[in-house]
Amino acid sequence: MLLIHCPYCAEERPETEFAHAGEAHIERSTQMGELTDEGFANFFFYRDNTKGITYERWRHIHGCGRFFNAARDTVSDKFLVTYKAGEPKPDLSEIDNQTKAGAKS
Amino acid sequence: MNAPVSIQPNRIPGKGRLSAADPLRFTFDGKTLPALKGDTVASALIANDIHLVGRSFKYHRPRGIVSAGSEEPNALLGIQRDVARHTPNIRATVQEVYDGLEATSQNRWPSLKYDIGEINDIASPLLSAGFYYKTFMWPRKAWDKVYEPFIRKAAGLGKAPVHKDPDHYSSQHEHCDVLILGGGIAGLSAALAAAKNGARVIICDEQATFGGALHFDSDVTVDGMDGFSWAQKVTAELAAMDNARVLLRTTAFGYYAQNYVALIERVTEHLSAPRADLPRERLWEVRAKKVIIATGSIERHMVFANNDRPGILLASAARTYLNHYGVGVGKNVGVYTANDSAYAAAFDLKEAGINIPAIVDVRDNPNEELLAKASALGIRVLTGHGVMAAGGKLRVSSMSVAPVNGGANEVIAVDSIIMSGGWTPSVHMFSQSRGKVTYDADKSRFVPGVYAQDCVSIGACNGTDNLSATIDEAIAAGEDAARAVRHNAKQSATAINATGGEAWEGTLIGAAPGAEAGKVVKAFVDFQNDVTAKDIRLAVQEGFHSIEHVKRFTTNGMATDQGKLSNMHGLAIAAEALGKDLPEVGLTTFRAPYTPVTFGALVSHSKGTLFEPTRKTPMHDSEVAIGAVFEDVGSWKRAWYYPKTGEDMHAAVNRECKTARTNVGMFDASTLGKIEVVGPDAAEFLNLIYTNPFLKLGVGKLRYGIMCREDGFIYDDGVVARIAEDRFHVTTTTGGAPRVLNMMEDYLQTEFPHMKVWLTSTSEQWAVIAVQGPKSRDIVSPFVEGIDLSTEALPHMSMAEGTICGVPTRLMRMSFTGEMGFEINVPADYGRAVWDTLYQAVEEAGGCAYGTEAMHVLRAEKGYIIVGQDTDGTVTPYDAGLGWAVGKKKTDFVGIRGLKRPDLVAEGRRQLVGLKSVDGRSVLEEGAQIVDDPNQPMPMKMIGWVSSSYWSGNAQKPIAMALIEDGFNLMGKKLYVPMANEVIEVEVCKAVFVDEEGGRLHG
Amino acid sequence: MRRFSGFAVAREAMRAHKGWEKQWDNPELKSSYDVIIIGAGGHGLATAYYLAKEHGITNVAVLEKGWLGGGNTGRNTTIIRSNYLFDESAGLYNHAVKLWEGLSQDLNYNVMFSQRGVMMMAHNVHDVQVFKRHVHANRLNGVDNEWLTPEQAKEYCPPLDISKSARYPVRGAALQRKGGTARHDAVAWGYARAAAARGVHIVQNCEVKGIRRGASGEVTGVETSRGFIGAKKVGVVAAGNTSHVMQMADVQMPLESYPLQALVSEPVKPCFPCVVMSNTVHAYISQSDKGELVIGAGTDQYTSYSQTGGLHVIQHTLDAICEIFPIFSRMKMLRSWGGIVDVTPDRSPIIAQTPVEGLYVNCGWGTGGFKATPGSGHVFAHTIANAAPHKFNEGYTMERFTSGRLIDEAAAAAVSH
Amino acid sequence: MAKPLKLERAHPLGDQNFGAPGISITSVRGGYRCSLRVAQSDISAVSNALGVDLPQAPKTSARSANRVAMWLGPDEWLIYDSKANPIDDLKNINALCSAVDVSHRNTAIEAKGPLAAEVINAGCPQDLSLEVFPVGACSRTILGKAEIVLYRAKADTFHIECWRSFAPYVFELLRTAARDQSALAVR
Ligand SMILES: Cc1cc2nc3c(=O)[nH]c(=O)nc-3n(C[C@H](O)[C@H](O)[C@H](O)COP(=O)(O)OP(=O)(O)OC[C@H]3O[C@@H](n4cnc5c(N)ncnc54)[C@H](O)[C@@H]3O)c2cc1C
Ligand SMILES: NC(=O)c1ccc[n+]([C@@H]2O[C@H](COP(=O)([O-])OP(=O)(O)OC[C@H]3O[C@@H](n4cnc5c(N)ncnc54)[C@H](O)[C@@H]3O)[C@@H](O)[C@H]2O)c1
Ligand SMILES: Cc1cc2nc3c(=O)[nH]c(=O)nc-3n(C[C@H](O)[C@H](O)[C@H](O)COP(=O)(O)O)c2cc1C
Ligand SMILES: [Zn+2]
Repeated sequence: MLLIHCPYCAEERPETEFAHAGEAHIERSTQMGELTDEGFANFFFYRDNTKGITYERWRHIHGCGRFFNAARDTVSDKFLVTYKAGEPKPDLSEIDNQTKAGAKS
Repeated sequence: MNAPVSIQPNRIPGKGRLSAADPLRFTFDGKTLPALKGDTVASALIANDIHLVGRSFKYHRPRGIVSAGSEEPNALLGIQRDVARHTPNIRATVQEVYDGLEATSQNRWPSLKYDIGEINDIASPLLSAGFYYKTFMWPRKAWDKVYEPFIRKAAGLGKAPVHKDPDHYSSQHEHCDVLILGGGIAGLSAALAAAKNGARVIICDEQATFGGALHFDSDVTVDGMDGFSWAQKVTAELAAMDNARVLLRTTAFGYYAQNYVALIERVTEHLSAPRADLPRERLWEVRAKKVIIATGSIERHMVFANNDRPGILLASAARTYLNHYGVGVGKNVGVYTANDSAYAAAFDLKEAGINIPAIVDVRDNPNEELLAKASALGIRVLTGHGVMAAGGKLRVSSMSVAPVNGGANEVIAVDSIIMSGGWTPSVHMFSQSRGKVTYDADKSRFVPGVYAQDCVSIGACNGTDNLSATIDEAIAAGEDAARAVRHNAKQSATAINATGGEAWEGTLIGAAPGAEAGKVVKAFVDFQNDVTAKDIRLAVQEGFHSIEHVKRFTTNGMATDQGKLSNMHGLAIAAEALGKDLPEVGLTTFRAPYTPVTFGALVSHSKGTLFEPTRKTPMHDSEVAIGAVFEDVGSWKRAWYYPKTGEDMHAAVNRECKTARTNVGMFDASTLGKIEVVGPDAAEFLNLIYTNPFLKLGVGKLRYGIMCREDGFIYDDGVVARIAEDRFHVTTTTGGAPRVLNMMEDYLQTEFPHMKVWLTSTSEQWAVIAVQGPKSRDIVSPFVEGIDLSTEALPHMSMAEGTICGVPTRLMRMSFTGEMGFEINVPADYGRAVWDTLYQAVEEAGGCAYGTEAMHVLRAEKGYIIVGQDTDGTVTPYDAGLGWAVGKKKTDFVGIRGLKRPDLVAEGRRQLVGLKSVDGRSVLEEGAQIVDDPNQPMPMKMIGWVSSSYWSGNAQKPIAMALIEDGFNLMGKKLYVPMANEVIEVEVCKAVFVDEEGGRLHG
Repeated sequence: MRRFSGFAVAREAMRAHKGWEKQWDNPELKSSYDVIIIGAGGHGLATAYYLAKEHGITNVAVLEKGWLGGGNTGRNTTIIRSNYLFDESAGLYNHAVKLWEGLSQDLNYNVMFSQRGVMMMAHNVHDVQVFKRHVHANRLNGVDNEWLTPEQAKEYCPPLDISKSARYPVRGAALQRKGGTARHDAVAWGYARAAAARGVHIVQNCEVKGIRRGASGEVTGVETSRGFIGAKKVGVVAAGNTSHVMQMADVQMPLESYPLQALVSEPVKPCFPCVVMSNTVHAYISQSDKGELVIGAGTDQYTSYSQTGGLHVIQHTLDAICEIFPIFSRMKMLRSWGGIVDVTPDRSPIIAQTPVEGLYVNCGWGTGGFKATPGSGHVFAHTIANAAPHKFNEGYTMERFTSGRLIDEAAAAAVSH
Repeated sequence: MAKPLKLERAHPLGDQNFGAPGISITSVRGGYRCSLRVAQSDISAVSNALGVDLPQAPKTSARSANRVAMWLGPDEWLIYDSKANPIDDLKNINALCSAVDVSHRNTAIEAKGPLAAEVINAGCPQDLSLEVFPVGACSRTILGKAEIVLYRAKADTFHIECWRSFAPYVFELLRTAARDQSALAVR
């Protein structure tokens, strides 16, 4: 069971309070009706499915109820950072190093 | 019950820590035997000079006890408290004896001593690793009938329980600063250091007493007392501290992400008459800020011919039996070793009066001091020698010894052999945490290398051999962990002084002399799965070069001990055969659980009524009282139908349907999802969520709405009521309630965050009573205040607030039956009382309550769809004949684009239509498939399927709805429903079977 | 290749098994092949085998980053069935079942295909409707699947609790008698051995790290941990890693990869005669030839390539198992593990050419592709050899996500595996 | 005409309670609740109307007389009042907010005694030590397979809110855990 930092509750909480909500930063067009078939398929079906650092959405569904975003390494399942919905992708260069430093040998 | 100790032939007076004053009895294969309190079944059996305890998996070879701990591969027994409390495959070395315990040996027939299956041992040349992949293929049919049943019969060890488990289990989430796995000297020292520095500490050990190696290591003194006593003192000290929790008989079995560690505590399995309220086991789900791994090390066996004979055990085990349990493993004990620790064991045994005919050491130059001590004790040591084979069958009787470099054999009579191939650090938990081990070539072992989580390994599991180094490492780990978490706590230094415990040198991994490549002997690597050194070599010979392949081809390490003894040996033999270094070949993956864990404990409370919440409406008990039969809908129980005496379902449903159409019916609709949508932008929001237009819906009006996903397929439907300009009461399907709310929240929070709207689930705030039928208004109106129920004031699809029976209501004029009707929402705590009041009136008027089945029939008579029954995730609003509900002028709504995709606008999609049976009698089966030509060959081209089908009492004929290719254009067409025994002819029609004009709705 | 048989075993038993040869070689890598298959799982190996056997294309390499069969093929609960609803699925999976029936003989390797029957439990009215829809469609598609009453279900599987008081009482079951299980490892090994015998190179510990493309975008070969290898046709059969591999050719996929866990109990004497699945309570169980209960859990909720998952997922599964089989409460979990399953939006696979010339992909089997192994390899080999689909995989394109012509069994039934 | 009925609120659990050494589990009858959503700009206006300052820090609550305002999310509160319906104070308020009466949607159970936290931890994965979950702390979370709102009224007293149809499950889980924990504590 993962431990997830909710940026709204400002606390780490157990995974079972959360619902994963797919890849983040996929914007719904404001001109939805105008999308091409390919454009729609890209929006709705195609995913990066990154092996490595992925940006994803979570909802603290059994907590504060908020949707938020996370950067997580899908190989180690480690969270690098979580941030509020609507905020831009964070700069991971620093965070990344910190987490790496955390792993001692 | 007072069996004299003297009849336990191997119990040595004055040795061990058990008291002769606490005698117990247990049975083994029906024979009653004496034991002492604190014994394990294994120590008690050995005390009674019983080594033969089971038969092996494949060859049915006689097997004895090998170890004194959870690494035991052989001594697996069935343990039975009573008929329903039978548990297979229990390790005798872990199970404590309680008075009256019943143990039985496994995998033998007719008896342990004479086992028919032994034929497999003779046939063993045929049964080499993976032999079954190569044979049993002809004739093909024989596999199902002959070969497989034969293989299966041979499979398995113990017998699965056949009764429902009468015990209960408990589980608990727990948090701490520092979790310490293992309570040997390392774990205890770390725990003390951490706890003294203010940390919330949990320490667990799988054994019944703390101390780890101190159970046997009589050379160690700590703080002036013998090691084991010190361990008990520290345990008591910790237990008395507020910030420390001490868990005995508690195995850490799983190390998951972010320091989430699962522990299993055995609560009652050592008690002879446990209190009924005590759970049998308790699962601890611990989230720790820091984890200290102090799991020690495990001694390895020696891989030589017939090393599996009963009476052959690990040296440290023999020492544990002696020093802790006061039991000698034999009277004449041979020693076979590559490591110093077996000397210590031999010395202890010798000093306890047991004859040691020889220590056979494969090494040429063992430690001088040890040799000197051996000679002082009069023990013969054969260095540079190996045991070429053990003699005896049901019990070892001799060892055949020869120089490693060749030479004559000497046969030495023994009644037991103790052995040590060195020690394997227990890196299981570390590896489970996804840490990477590194290879310590000097000592041929893997030790923790790169950490992946916030944990640290100390003591023997970290490859730290020296006792004082262990203690230093442990104290530092405890203090560091505490200080990292508790910056402000008062600091307190811990000092522990120990003597003894010099590092044991020497190691042998892989086959011992005499079992090398080319030797046709049975030298077991994995006892339980009957894997020999030769099997491993055969795997390599056949091209299985990855250690993971070797494991799977030979099953080495796949038994219930998960290779605690065998993995390193298997690896070394494979590496040798491959001509590679050990680390190049690598270890197989460590996985949870560390030792097998009871399903029931993992399930814990989640069984019976707690398996899942059972949701009931406020009116449930009243419905029970009038005889309702219930169906499961999601997690809800819904009244399905209300049979009167003598009625079957069909009769009850017919009556209910008829009554609702001709008189009045009452229906519990409380399970519908409800969402209150509030805010200045509420209408605009709903306009985006539903396909329908919502901006112009007047206050007090209702509208049926369809909701799609972006892909254009129907997701849910329901009725939306506008309570005020900025407030809507939205209903969803019963099953759809949570996902619809989630989807709305998603759009609101992430796509349309500018909108000023809030969503609140009110599903359970309101109990909902539908009163439907020509008399519905007459029934309801006497109880209503503040609402004019006339059609003029409250027409179909409108609502008003007022009171009913004196409690507030949102009263909606609407219908899912096609009759005039009302859906009465009242605050849920009043639901039952209002229901009861109305029900009395309904009954007096000759009406009745109807259930979900009648509701389904009534709505089908009108062609109203049920999302999830007449639609699945492949049906668009257009397919369902609900194109009118899609706002054509809207520039956006969820699903707008998906609906326009080529396949969704293509000709010939399956469309929802009505079906009549041409014979006027046949009620189609729901799910039945429809074809154009019933005489075509298989596979047939199916053009549709029946989604809903009922006998309609009101229409006096069968009615059905179906999704059929191009259905809207097939009105009047004859199609066919081929059943297993007949073909039913049907005709496509409009999906309205009663009151096509809809006049009845308006009363 | 020396044939396996009872006689061969007996002969070898007489001479300490000295005569067994390698089941497959570790061949010298060539600089190029006609076809490269990425991924030596069951599907990739089967593809190579059928390329050689059915299409005479033997200059084939199967490149595997780890050890062959170590992906989902080596970690699945081995349930085999074909009682799917849609024509496309029924066609494909039933094709596979027919191949399974002769597979041991065809490969000369006993894959222990055990047609012990797969029973899917219906726990509520909706389940009954859905399953009956399957039974009817299957009958007209020539796929065996029959409806059982609760009593008949209990007779077929005695440990089942059919008491009315259960939280979700059993309302019946759909039984496919031809369904069952097979020994997962033997499937990979059998295909590897048979393919190798026909000249296919199986190259383990060889990770594909790039896909090289020519001037007009066509595939020219792959970069690997052992250097560049040329090929005009490359088939990606990398299961959970498909998105990652396809990214190397700049192709984004409609896939997400999730952890899927499974577990085995300690081995016990035979006590469970068939395969039981329950989608309502989420449980899958059978007993292996060795005696363990093999139990499948659900996917974890987040995407991951870690081959592990959370304990709570395992717990939920065991809740369900003990709910339908209360007698198993005292049994013990011996080992648990995870795989990485690649899931398409409609839960059906993609077996098709890609927009990149010469690049083919076979993926998206999600939680249920083991059962398809022979069929999948067979039609994929056909697709690669002819640059055109076999009739059984015509619908399994990527384009369906643009056109909307999905094959959505899950939407139609909420059934996995 | 309406019959003059005097309907009583029916508690979904009736009168259940359970006690064992160290722990009691009691169903809490009646009570009023309001699910409150308020725009940042209007928090003080709504606080004034309610007579309790809406707390703005996660996991905190504010209390006045019979009324507790629990922070559930950044713009969400659960107002619980044992005597009067808070919705009545918000009926005519002119503020950007959503106040929805959920008095009957939720029901409450009280867990009291030195073992209370451990009993709740049988199903709740949060850290309930006083340090991390002090008196006055509140949170929406889960208990086994149900969602609850947990509020620590005193060091040894928790007020647990759940939706009414989950109440039998929640109560039974707490009762079972109470039996176990109590038995384990006096081993
Ligand atoms: C726990 C679990 C239970 C399941 N239960 C069932 C079941 O009961 N019934 C059923 O039908 N199905 C089941 N499945 C699904 C089934 O296992 C898979 O669909 C099937 O095995 C996929 O086979 P494959 O050959 O495509 O993939 P895999 O066996 O995963 O093979 C893919 C191979 O590609 C290799 N690879 C990946 N990337 C590279 C690269 N860059 N270079 C080289 N090689 C690479 C991998 O190492 C791997 O060996 C289950 C899956 C899991 C995880
Ligand atoms: N001198 C040497 O070369 C040498 C070699 C090996 C052992 N030893 C002796 O071993 C001891 C080392 O101390 P230590 O504390 O590191 O190890 P230890 O073996 O004394 O203690 C480890 C403890 O961890 C427990 N344990 C292991 N896995 C567990 C799990 N998953 N869950 C719960 N409990 C688990 C064991 O029951 C054991 O009590 C010393 O007493 C030392 O003398 C010495
Ligand atoms: C059908 C099946 C049966 C298995 N039976 C056993 C078993 O009896 N003992 C065992 O240790 N592992 C068993 N395993 C699990 C494997 O040991 C291993 O965990 C799995 O192949 C995944 O590999 P990994 O754990 O090395 O990642 C079995 C796996 C499968 C798929
Ligand atoms: Zn939160």
